[in-house]
Amino acid sequence: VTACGGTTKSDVKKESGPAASAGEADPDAPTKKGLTVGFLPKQVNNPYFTTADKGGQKAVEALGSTFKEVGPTSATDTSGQVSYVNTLTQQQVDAIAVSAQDPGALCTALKQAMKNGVKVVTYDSDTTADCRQVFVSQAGAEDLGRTQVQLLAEQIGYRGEIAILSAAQTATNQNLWIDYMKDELKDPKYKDVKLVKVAYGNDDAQQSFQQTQGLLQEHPKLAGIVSPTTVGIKAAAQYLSGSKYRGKVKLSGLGTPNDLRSYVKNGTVEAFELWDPAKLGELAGHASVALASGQITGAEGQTFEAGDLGTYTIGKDGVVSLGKPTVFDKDNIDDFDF
Amino acid sequence: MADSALARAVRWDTVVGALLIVVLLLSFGFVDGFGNALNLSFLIGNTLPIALIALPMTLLVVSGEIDLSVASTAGLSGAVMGALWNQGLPIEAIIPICLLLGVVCGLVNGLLVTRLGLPSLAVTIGTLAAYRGIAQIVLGSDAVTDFPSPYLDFAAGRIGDTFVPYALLPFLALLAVAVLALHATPFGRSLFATGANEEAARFAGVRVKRQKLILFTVTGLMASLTGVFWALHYASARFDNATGLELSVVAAVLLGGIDFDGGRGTLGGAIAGVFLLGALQNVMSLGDVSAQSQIVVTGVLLVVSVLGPRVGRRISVARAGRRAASAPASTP
Amino acid sequence: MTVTTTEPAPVAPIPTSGSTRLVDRVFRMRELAIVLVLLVMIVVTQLGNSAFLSEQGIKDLLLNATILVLVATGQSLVVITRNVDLSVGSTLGISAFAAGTYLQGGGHPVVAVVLAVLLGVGFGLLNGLLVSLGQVPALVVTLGTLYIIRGVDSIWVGSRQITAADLPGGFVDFGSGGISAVPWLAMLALVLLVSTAYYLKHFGSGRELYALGSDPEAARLAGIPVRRRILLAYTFCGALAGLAGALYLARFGNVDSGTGTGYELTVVSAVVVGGVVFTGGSGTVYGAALGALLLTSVNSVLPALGVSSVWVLAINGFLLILAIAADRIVALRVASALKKRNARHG
Amino acid sequence: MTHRSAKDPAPVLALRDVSKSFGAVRALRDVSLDLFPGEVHALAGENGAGKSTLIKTFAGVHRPDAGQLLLDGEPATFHGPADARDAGIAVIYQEPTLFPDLSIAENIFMGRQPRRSCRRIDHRATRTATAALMHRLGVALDPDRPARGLSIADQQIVEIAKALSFDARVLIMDEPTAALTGSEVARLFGVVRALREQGAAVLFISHRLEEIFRVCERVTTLRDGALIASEPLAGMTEEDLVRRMVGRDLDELYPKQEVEAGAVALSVRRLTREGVFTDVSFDVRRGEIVGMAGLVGAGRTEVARAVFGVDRWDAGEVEVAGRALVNGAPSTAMAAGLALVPEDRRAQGLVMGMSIERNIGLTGLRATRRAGLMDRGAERSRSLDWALRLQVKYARIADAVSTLSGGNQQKVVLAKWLATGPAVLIVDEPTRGIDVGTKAEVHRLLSALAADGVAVLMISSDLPEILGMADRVLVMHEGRLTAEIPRSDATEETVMAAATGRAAA
Ligand SMILES: Nc1ncnc2c1ncn2[C@@H]1O[C@H](COP(=O)(O)OP(=O)(O)OP(=O)(O)O)[C@@H](O)[C@H]1O
Ligand SMILES: Nc1ncnc2c1ncn2[C@@H]1O[C@H](COP(=O)(O)OP(=O)(O)OP(=O)(O)O)[C@@H](O)[C@H]1O
Ligand SMILES: [Mg+2]
Ligand SMILES: [Mg+2]
Repeated sequence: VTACGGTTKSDVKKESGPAASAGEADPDAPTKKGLTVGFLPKQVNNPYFTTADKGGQKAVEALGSTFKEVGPTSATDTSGQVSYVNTLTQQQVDAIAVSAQDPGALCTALKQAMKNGVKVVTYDSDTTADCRQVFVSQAGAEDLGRTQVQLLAEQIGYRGEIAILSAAQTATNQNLWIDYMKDELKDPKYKDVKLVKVAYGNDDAQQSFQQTQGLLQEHPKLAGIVSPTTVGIKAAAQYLSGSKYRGKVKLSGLGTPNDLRSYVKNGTVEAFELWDPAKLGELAGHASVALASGQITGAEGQTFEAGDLGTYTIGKDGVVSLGKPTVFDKDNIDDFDF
Repeated sequence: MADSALARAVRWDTVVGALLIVVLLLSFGFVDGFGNALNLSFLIGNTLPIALIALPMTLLVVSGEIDLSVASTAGLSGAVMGALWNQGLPIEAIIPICLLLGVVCGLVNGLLVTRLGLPSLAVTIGTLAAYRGIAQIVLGSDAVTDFPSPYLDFAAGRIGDTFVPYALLPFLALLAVAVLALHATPFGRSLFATGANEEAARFAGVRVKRQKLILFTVTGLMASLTGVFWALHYASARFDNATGLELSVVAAVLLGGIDFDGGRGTLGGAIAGVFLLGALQNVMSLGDVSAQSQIVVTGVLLVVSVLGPRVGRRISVARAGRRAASAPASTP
Repeated sequence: MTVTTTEPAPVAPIPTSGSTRLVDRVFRMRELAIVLVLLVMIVVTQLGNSAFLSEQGIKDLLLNATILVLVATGQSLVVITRNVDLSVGSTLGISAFAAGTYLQGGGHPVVAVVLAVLLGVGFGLLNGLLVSLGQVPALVVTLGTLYIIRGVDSIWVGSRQITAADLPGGFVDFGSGGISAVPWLAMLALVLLVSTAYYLKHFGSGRELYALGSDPEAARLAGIPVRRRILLAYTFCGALAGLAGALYLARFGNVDSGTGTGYELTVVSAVVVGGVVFTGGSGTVYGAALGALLLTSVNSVLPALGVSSVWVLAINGFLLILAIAADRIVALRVASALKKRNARHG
Repeated sequence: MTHRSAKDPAPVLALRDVSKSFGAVRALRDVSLDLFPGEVHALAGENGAGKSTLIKTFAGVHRPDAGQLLLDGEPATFHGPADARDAGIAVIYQEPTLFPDLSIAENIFMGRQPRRSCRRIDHRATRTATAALMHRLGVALDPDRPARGLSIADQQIVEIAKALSFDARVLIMDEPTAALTGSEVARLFGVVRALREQGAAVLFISHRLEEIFRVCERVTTLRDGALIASEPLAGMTEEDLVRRMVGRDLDELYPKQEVEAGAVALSVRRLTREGVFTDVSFDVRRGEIVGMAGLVGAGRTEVARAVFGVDRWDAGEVEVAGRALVNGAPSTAMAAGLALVPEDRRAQGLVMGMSIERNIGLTGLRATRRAGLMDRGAERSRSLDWALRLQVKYARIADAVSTLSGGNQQKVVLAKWLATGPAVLIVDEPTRGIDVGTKAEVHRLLSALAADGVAVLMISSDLPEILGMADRVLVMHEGRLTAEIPRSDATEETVMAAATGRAAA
């Protein structure tokens, strides 16, 4: 209780660390079969998540368990996602793999779930660490942030104005990457590169489209755009491709090969990167089953088998990292289909 | 008289009430995991925001107006709550400030509608964007989650192992107040008159503008209360909290048989509509019905909710007509 | 007994059409107000950023407005009859995807557009039939069909998406091409807009739409085929939403199950800003089109001025309120001026 | 039914044994009626007798439950108003049915506009034709003016113009004169006579019996939905007609009681609303009935609205029993004991979808309140009481007022306001559309109220009513009070002279 009698922020101490450590991990425990693993993406009908969840399904079913996918139809329907966590808890699934729309909103529900014996893995987008046991990260945020800048800087010859076209202002992972991008730009080799603006297209095709227009009108000398979101990069590519800026303004960021194939071929986009979402899902599936089998608890240093992907070690705060992203350009793009 | 008994039987708000009971009974019997206390408390907790806003919205719609900015007002008060919390203000001071903010938001809507005579639909589409925009300016990309746990527990917890969330109790009190206000006071009666014929109400001495101003203000207040509840219930204050909630409220209220032309409807119907949608969604999720199919079901329910009573009424009128035609001539 | 045997009072000569012109002018003035706001906005932006009115800039401005103009035109017809169609966003989304799927399979672009329009007509008919035959509130029915169409769309589309790569090059070029700064799409929209406006003003059935929005009961007594007219308005609205879907595909080259979500509010805003009254019976499609142009231009102007996108939403809302309030104040002023004028003339 | 001689032409339009019910209400029972070309036929009956229902059957609005409609002797079925229109039948309904957003010209020609090539509307021709019609009716209404904001009388004139524009074979008019003053009525009758000369059949409804005797040749009387008689008017007296309608002899029509006027109850001083009325001052004392006459558009209604507070005034003041009223606040006016029975019952007087009970109860929300909540019992007994006192004819008190006949709706409006027990009662066209029997009842009621010390201001376009009831007559002309005539001097001539502005104040 503070002096003025109210409860303020300083009264609430920050809890942290993963919710691991309840019970001991037994790395040699057999992989249980007949489990049910529920995947809860940010949004169903989203191709990225569909691909990821297919990977999850492959892993879960290969281990002899049952896979199910539920989720809201809108990527901003946080309360919808919360009710799905509740539903999965009710249905007594063994593990939930969730990509959180909001780092905080799911917490109460996820803690409820864990209290009811459900194991919780986050993938793609994390919650606060104490609301889940393991976070399967698509790649180190640092790697992603820095490599995107490197990729673009190379294309514009380390000289000129650049801008970022992000998703929602609240998107946790995008914001983290952007922080690393800004950090990377502090390196002297980027002294002629100037970040002029961060715009937000809210992962909406039309809004991203108009934001791109705005960027180019406001900064006619713009040399390149980084868009760390699949929707944003696609909309920006479509606009550039139909405008006089095609080929002149470089575009890079995170996108899927299928989305951007034609733009790579018509010269709008030179190179971009992404991890393989299917593998991300696969890893999340393995992590879920490993948790539910008691092979891991989410503590740092534990290891588990992830089928073809190999063996993974849990890092600090219960984070498992998929690895470095793949760079796609016109030479290799036809080798991928997702 | 027989025809009116029939007509009353097909009154939609009673039908929705009955439907709600049927759905609940069937779900208790046949849906795994529905009947346990935890699930019911989830159901109620997740439906409360809609129900809270539906209370003043019903009154507003009965008086012939609408407020689409409620979700944005809720978002704004959540955002302000988060921002002030980050500033280090005590939560006991923040909540009243947020509620006051809601009053101001409602007042702005009300003044624009009553002083300038603008259509409320247009005004509140405008403030829908404006309030949400301000919320975005206030809180930016932050998500504030570290509210004090007694408050979080109150908003998300339940009484012991029962199905009753703590927050249900204040809601029931508010519901009682709203029901009395609409159905048992002169104020409520004049709302119906205003909604059905504003000019006639004015000629009967109803202070229409003042009445509407009060309603908009109360709606703002309740929306901000919902915003505070939302932020605590989900332990997350973001500028986009409760986005799109207005459509859910409108859908539920419409389902409850409230006529958007004004002058008709009951609070019982509206609240039954809210919980019917909530229960159906819960049941369908438990039954692994996909979100897409749930949308279709909601839509079909809405269409049926308006077609149903009309068809019913037509049948009953036709029957009564036939009976009257065959009856011997008599002077009433 | 007789009431009066006095000669009827001397009658003032019928006023000439002077005050018509005035009434007309008033309505035009409301539209003029929007044009003025638009011009001010564009000039200010141009001063702040000389690239704004470049050829590309103008083209973008027009292209952005085109789709909203089309849907708003259709919507105003429905609103004029004192109804509303909230399902336009869903219709747009599903027809865009249908056209895309067809093109993906190697179809002909013209057929694809026709397909989208037909799908729109189908949903328009459905709405129209439900509203006019059931005589039920349009708000509820179309909110219902909004959900139904969106749900069906999501189930059908799933996580599939159409990208520009799947579409014939000619179709995509049509979406962004044009004669210098004037895009093909804008020309198409303009032609449709002008002919709709002409129809509403100069054809009997067009006037009947206004009549029946003004007072449905009186319309029935005047022998206006109310149901047929409502059906017509909805069908037209659906057709334009379908067409808009096809154009969306051409313009953005990118359609998935979420396309057009929430579009109904934008459309309704445009119609309202354009002075089409929600209680029916008054307003013009030109007004609605101007409203659409205003709304989309705000979205282009703010980024071009370098306003952070954090502010865009709030500014949008304030502008919207400002537009309707200004419009209302002008209307009130003019009405009282008219009244005094009339009073003086006796 | 009396038979006509053989040389008469066949009826253009006829009903044979037609019955029509609304739920349990039998509005028409086996009614037959013939309309002959070149003849003006009156339809008489009390409120709720079924006149409007019969007309709507002719117009294709209602389909008869039983019986037949004959067009030129052939059985015909009208599926809707459009069918009747195409058969050459023009109808003026009891309640004006205009499109408020459209111009007068468009209102008149909706659906039948003059065309140019390619079926396009000829706007110029529409306007000219409207101007010509207005000229024929002798009114100065701008064809391009929107119908919104027209007074009831002007709306009625537009309705008449619309019906005339058809050049119909059959013209049916349901109380077209209820809102009109003498001069417009005279013009209308001129036009009706001209139509009759051209061979049109006319059906005319009015509760002003003298009008029936002025233009009609035959009269059909209905009572409780049943046909009483159909006969020539020649040789009949008003008493005969009333007996057929009511089934008994009627008491004196204007039962004015002599009351000693008391203290000033309503005092209006230099009241002005810009562009509408100017410098209006008058007093009404307790026990007095003050009539207010004037031509249509003179501004009487506007004065009443401002006094009551539904419109704001720009200058002047209003006092009730010595207390100044707040500008633009009906609720305080009501609290001070003022009541206004508005002229437009559909728009201002009633909430049509609400029950009779609640409509009457609406003015007593404060009075019937208990501990802040509604007292339903008190509300019901208050409503039942007043519905009974005004002889409202209804099936159940919980029925919507929209199911009542026009006259009965008017009675509900009166009941609603009398129930407040006002100290000052302003009635605007209180007997519009009320039948003779009830009219006498209303007048007796007003008299009794005055005798109880209520100050009554009676605005009416029915000159005999003003002359019969008023202690004093105020006359308005073009927004100014032009004369105040004591009962002893009030005659048609003096009032009309002041109303047309021929006599200086
Ligand atoms: N739509 C309706 N629904 C139910 N009852 C109706 C309806 N229309 C008329 N009635 C009833 O039918 C009867 C006849 O009504 P109608 O309007 O024909 O009377 P009217 O002779 O025109 O009376 P008035 O002189 O008052 O206009 C009344 O009892 C009335 O209540
Ligand atoms: N012929 C007309 N042309 C233009 N405006 C008119 C005309 N007649 C009436 N008005 C409008 O209506 C107002 C008068 O209203 P109203 O006709 O209700 O007066 P009134 O004296 O109460 O008439 P009544 O009671 O006979 O209908 C005027 O101020 C004027 O604005
Ligand atoms: Mg009648
Ligand atoms: Mg009047």
